[in-house]
Amino acid sequence: MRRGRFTGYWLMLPAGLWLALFFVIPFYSLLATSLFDPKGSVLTGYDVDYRFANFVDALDEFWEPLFRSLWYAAAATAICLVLGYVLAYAIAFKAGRWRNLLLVLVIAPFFTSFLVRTLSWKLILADDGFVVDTLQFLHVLGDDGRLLATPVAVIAGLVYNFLPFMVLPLYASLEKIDGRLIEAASDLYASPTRGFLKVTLPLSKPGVVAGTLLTFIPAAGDYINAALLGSPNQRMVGNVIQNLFTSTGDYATAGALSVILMAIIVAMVMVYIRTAGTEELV
Amino acid sequence: TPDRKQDPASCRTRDLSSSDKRLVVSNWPGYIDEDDGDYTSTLTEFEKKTGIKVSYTADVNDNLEFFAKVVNQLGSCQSSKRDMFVLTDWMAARMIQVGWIQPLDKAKVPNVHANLIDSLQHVGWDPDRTYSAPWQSGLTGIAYNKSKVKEVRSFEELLTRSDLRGRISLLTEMRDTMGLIMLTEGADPANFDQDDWDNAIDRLRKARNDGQVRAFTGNDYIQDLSAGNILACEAWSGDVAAAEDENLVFVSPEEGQMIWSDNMLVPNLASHQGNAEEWINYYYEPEVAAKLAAYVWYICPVKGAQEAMEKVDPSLVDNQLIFPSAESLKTMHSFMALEEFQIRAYEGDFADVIGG
Amino acid sequence: MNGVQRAGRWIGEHLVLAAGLLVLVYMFVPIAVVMLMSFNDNSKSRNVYAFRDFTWSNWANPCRPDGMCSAVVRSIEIGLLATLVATLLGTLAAFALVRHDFVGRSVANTVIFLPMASPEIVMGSSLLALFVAGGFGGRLGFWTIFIAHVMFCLSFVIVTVKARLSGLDENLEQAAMDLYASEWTTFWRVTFPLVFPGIAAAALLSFSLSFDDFIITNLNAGQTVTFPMFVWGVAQRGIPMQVNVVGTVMFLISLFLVLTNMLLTRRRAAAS
Amino acid sequence: MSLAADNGRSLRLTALTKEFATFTAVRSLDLEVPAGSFFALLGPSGCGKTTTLRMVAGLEVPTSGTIHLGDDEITYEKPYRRPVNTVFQNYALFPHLDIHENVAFGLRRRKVKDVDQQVKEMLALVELESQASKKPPQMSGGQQQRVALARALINRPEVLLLDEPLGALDLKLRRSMQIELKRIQTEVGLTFVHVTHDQEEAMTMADTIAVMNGGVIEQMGSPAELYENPRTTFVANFLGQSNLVAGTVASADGDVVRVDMHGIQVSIPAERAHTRAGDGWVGIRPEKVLIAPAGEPIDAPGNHMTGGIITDVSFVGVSTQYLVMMPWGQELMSFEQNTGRRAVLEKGTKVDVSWRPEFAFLLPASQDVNAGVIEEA
Amino acid sequence: MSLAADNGRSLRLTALTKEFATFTAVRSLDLEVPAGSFFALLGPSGCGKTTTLRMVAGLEVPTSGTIHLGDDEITYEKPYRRPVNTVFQNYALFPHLDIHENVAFGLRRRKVKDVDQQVKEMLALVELESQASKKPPQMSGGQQQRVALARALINRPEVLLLDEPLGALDLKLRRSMQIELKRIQTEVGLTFVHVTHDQEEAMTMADTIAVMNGGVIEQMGSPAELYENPRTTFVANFLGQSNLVAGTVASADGDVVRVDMHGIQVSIPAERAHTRAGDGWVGIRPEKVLIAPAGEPIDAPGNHMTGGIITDVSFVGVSTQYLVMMPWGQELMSFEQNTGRRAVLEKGTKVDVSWRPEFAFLLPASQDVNAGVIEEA
Ligand SMILES: Nc1ncnc2c1ncn2[C@@H]1O[C@H](COP(=O)(O)OP(=O)(O)OP(=O)(O)O)[C@@H](O)[C@H]1O
Ligand SMILES: Nc1ncnc2c1ncn2[C@@H]1O[C@H](COP(=O)(O)OP(=O)(O)OP(=O)(O)O)[C@@H](O)[C@H]1O
Ligand SMILES: NCCCCNCCCN
Ligand SMILES: [Mg+2]
Ligand SMILES: [Mg+2]
Repeated sequence: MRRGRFTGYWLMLPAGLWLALFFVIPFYSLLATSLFDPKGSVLTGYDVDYRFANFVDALDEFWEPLFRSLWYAAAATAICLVLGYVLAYAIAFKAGRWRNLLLVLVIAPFFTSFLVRTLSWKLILADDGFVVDTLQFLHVLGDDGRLLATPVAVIAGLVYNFLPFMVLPLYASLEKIDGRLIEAASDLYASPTRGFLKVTLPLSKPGVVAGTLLTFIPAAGDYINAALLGSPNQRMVGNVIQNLFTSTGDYATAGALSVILMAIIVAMVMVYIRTAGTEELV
Repeated sequence: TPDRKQDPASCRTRDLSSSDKRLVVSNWPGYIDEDDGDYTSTLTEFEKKTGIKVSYTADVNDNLEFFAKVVNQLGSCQSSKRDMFVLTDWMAARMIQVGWIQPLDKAKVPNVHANLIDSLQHVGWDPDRTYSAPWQSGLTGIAYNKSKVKEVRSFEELLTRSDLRGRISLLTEMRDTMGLIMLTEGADPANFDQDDWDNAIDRLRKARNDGQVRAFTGNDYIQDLSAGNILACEAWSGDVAAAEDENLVFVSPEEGQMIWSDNMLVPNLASHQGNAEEWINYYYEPEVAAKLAAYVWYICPVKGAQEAMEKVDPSLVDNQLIFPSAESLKTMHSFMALEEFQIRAYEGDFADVIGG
Repeated sequence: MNGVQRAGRWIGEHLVLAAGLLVLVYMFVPIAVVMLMSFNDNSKSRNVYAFRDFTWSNWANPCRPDGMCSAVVRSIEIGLLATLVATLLGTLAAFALVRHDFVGRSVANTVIFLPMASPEIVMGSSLLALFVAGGFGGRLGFWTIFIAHVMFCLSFVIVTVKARLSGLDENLEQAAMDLYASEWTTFWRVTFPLVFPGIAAAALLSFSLSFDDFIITNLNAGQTVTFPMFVWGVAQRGIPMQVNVVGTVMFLISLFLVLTNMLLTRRRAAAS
Repeated sequence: MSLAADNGRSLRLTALTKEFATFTAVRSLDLEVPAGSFFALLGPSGCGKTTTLRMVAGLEVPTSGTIHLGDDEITYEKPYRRPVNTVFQNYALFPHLDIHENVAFGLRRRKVKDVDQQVKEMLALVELESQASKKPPQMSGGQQQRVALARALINRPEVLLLDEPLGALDLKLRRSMQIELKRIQTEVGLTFVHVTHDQEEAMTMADTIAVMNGGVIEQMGSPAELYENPRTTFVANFLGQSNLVAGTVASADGDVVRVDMHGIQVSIPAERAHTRAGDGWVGIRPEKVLIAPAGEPIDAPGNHMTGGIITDVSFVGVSTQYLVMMPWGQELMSFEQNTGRRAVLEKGTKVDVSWRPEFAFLLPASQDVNAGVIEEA
Repeated sequence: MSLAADNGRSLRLTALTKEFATFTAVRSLDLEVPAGSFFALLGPSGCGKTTTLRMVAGLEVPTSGTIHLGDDEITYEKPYRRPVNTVFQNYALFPHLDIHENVAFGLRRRKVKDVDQQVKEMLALVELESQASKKPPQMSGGQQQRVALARALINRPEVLLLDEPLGALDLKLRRSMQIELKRIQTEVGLTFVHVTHDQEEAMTMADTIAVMNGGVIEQMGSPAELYENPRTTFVANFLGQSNLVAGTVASADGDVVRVDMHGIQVSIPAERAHTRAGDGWVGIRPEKVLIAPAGEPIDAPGNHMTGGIITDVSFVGVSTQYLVMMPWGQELMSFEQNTGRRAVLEKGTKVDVSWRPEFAFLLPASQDVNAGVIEEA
């Protein structure tokens, strides 16, 4: 900690101002939007009407995609956790001098646009594509079975797209674990499995918490995967909000739905962090 | 939020056409011919003839989506960065009504008034074609992939056949989709009441919930159809032919089909209105119109084009998709004109089904 | 130890690594497809979901699709500018948070975490709501995208630089002061070079996030088209294969930059 | 409280070898550690101590050779199946578990009953009953060290391995922990194998010391044996300090080897003469080298030498260390207790030097006179 | 090579105090360090050594008091404007600069010419010429330590501060670095202020030692002075070890104080008696306590006591440390050089004990007999 009583404020000021102006205030703006009179339209304009019923209406009408978003996101997060853990663990403990290279490979896909990659999944999972044919041949899928336009494809897309956000924090916390602790566990009669469960896993908890949050939250708000890989029956809340804002122009409901989504997520995150017992995030 | 109505008389800019030979056009995909080997497109010929450099983008996929793209600009008298876009009747009507569209200079588009087919000359929302000129008309029906599925004859089949389950798509254009469903349900899209509507929307919801519908699309259905992800779908008449895939077939459903026109519009603050008018006038020359129609396979709104087609491609002179006969016109339905409040209610119902 | 035991041990030791690599392979399948499709000749068909014929022409004429290259350029411009600003502001803030104790520090820490904890659709739409309410609805475009990108990159920059900075031994700065370096010189000669890898990582992350963003951008872009928006647009009318060329090139460039950097540092370390 | 298994078994390493990719860390090592002994493994950094311990613990697989506990071979046994526990150099306490759970860890893994009671008793042994619910990072170095010990001891291993458990402590604390450790070993009666590179620590604590160098054992024996009769220059220099003076064997009969050392005849008892012909190093420990101002009598009848000059004086309270330049140009170290009988001598004083021949030892000249003297490169 | 400024100035701390939020780390400290001396600041962990040094370096602002260099006050001078340099405890070498640039850092900041030549010379002084292009993390601890020293020395500071520069090294290496450091100080002739909590280090290296405890200086003087005549129990126990035996002053005249100690009369020279009436602690260093099997003569005329029994024997090669239980129930420490004149005595042997009265010292009974004896809580 330094002397210079005001330096801290000066340094914080530009970023703080930026976030206040373009993150905090917009959020208020959104709150206001969510209380618009829904009788307005994009053409005629909207009035702030403090219409709290918007929330009820939005929930009533869109509880299904909302719920679906949460469950897809949860499923995707769980799968990401398993896959991400394996990868992060392998990089942290087994990759030796290839560690840095593998880490680079984890973020490299970011540079091939998110959309391009998701479209490429559409090609891979196509009804007449190789993957579906193989699965049909193996009788994992029925003869008219398919992957696209099913929850499987949407969740797979979410898993794929948010995996790096799981791997990186997991890696960061695994890498900090002192290898001798694991040896100490095996010295104290813990089989590799027990050692993992009793030492490695608990010690990587900060990474698990940060990773699950960084995966779950964006996944719950995503709509690209549902739009490209799903069908109308897999619509997520993001699709609804996006549609309401753009096509339908129903700002009031869109705002209300956004606020609801945000509230649910904040609540879940708080409960989660409390139970996971990690205060210091990321 | 502010009111989005504008006055086209005040919300306009100086026309740069004479000094700045450029033109920015937004249109639907697959709606124009393209250079290919020896073939020179109408657009290239236009450029050659006039010296105007056309920047043509096929970024209209869906009327509402396009509306959303420009609402913030046009609604606050800002430039949409385009000199012309092509929208379907009802959307054109709406934009003209809120004052976002510039009137065309009659003197500069003589061909429109001379050659526009009679049936389109006096539409309710633009009685004198002051603001708009049809680009093409078209039909909404069914397309299917004949190599993968047996013939689909009716919309009913599309909505119910189990071998099509999860392999069909419908259009996000409310008037097309709801129109065809109403026909299936025995209602008249040109004149329906709330019950008819409710019936139809239930029908749609059911199809969706049953998993019959794989997607609601704009013009993008054609890729999925070609790729085999979709076996049959609601489709616009010209697209199938333009796709150049012999397995794809367009059918007029037994219940009837929807007819519509897409209209060229010059938005407020367009800086090349003169060039846009030159473009409109050019495409109303029968030879040009015939050449275009031969390529896109949509209904040609230009008188004399049928005759001109003799020279372009004689086999198409009697093509019902391009030059429908009087009796086939009778099987075609258009969608009732809606008041703004109806639009919002119906679009809202429809959006809830397709988007939620 | 006999052969079987040896083999068993070997497999046991490499099983996790193999599984990890498999996950990595999963991450690269779509990229392989992108690369493959960049050589696809689909001029004969509307089907953009199948490999037809091999061609170099997509690579020979990468800018053929109207507006694609200008969208790529736009994305790079926004990416660079947003990265520059976000990295600058974020680094300052990270210094404030690690090195200075001030009232409101914990509030600041929370506010910084929030953008990472907000769904993009919410951030994008609230920003749009603000712009529209503020009368900027008609002026959406380059600058509104830039503002949004700086906003969501900031948090990631701050977190990344903070991590590096808190690992920095404060003794080093004191040593520099002890050796006649003023505060300013200390910063430029000692603190900055040592924190630089963190700043570089943050900048790289910023750029990738900005370049890749669609949801927030799409809502706030007005008539400006970035590369992801271009892709979204063309996805609806048949993707031109050149999009895959861009995807491949961006991927290879990033890989090349990072790898050469890695090799250089390794070689430099080995040389001395 | 005696934890020793009744059937205390000795630990036996036979031809144990560990080769890493580019480096042989342990080279055909043979070692027998008797049950119940406090055994110290002493050697410079990098000599292979940790590697040896890790092989015994099962954390490293030997390249060849065997490890036996009594009659059972455990060479390839999994670490978690060996009755062997380790106290790691930096303790390796589990930071997420409190002290109680750290100590209970091994018992819980083996599904032992009555864990809590045993943990309490063990914490009492290391005098940490009151700290049971603290987390390791909240404890001082010395406390952590005791937790690590308790965590290993509670499993009643047949062999307890300690890898420089005191290395990280400061000097004073280190001495007090040495006493503690010795007390506990005496109390529980287990076999301790204790790795250190602090020779004083090894000497005060161990029953047996093995001095290791470059992957092999140089010499093994009781502390006094090793100190008084080192067999190699390395041991002579590494375990304490030695004056090594060049000489030539003049004659060797049954009991005594006579050496000519710069013109002076010195006689070395046969059991301390590790060469019997040719050149050699005459070794003598600094505390055996007595000095007095020239001409004054010295209470060490034997090899009396004149002509020394004090070149360095270093006062450390209990004692003073002198360097004396001998006529043949070599500096000898002399250690002198500050009994106060005589004032500390000053630099430049002319002195006579003497030592009793029975304390000298003789090493072959072929050995490096500087082996085991630590110098930084 | 002499770096000392011709006008070597002494460092003077006057009533220096540092209060942290909740804690007074340094309490009205007065200290004068003569120019050119090797000054050691010795004290237990947390006593305020580092804080004092940091105030001198300008890295911490004193709460009150002043710091002078000769006649100039530098109390509030910026660190980079003081002719004072520091060798940090963990060296604080710049990891991104090579050795050459690390050493050149201070000169470059002051825009000195001819930097490269000076750096070369300095690296030669610390024997690291060949390592100039390495980065710090590639060097061993001992080498890093020398770089840190070179980096500070090259600036020819008037005062060089060393904060436990050897704390992280292992024992053997530490001894060799001590010699190195002393050599360099002698060679360059600068004022060194050296912080340590290793008393042996302080004694062998310093001209003057200040023993610090709880933020104040307990005693200051030459190593021999402090060792032989400690003024407090803390110094007696912290600097080496002491036997402190309870006694009562029987009489005190000019030269000598007579004390009754468990029925035995001991006479203590007046200059070593720090109380002249009432109860007190009679202190005697273990190397002054001579023992012999009961009845045998002891070469220490003076306080001869009988009836001791050896309770612990600890052999460390050069010497043996005995604990002798005295008839009054106290264990005395006795240190004996292993001259070999007599075999090491065994535990249980009955012994007589003696010391010369002139070596004893007397401390007030009010002082804590255990102050400075490190025990882990
Ligand atoms: N995994 C490994 N790969 C290659 N070499 C290794 C490995 N582990 C240890 N070594 C080498 O083997 C030698 C012996 O190492 P070891 O750790 O046993 O030494 P040590 O005697 O314990 O030293 P210290 O006193 O420093 O702890 C060293 O030279 C070390 O560099
Ligand atoms: N910034 C600070 N704030 C509060 N207390 C402090 C601060 N710095 C040091 N102290 C306290 O002041 C006391 C003296 O600390 P100092 O570091 O000077 O001790 P030291 O003698 O150098 O100890 P050591 O031998 O462990 O290095 C300690 O009790 C320490 O906890
Ligand atoms: N490929 C061109 C398709 C044009 C479709 N226009 C939309 C009509 C909506 N009823
Ligand atoms: Mg070791
Ligand atoms: Mg300190």
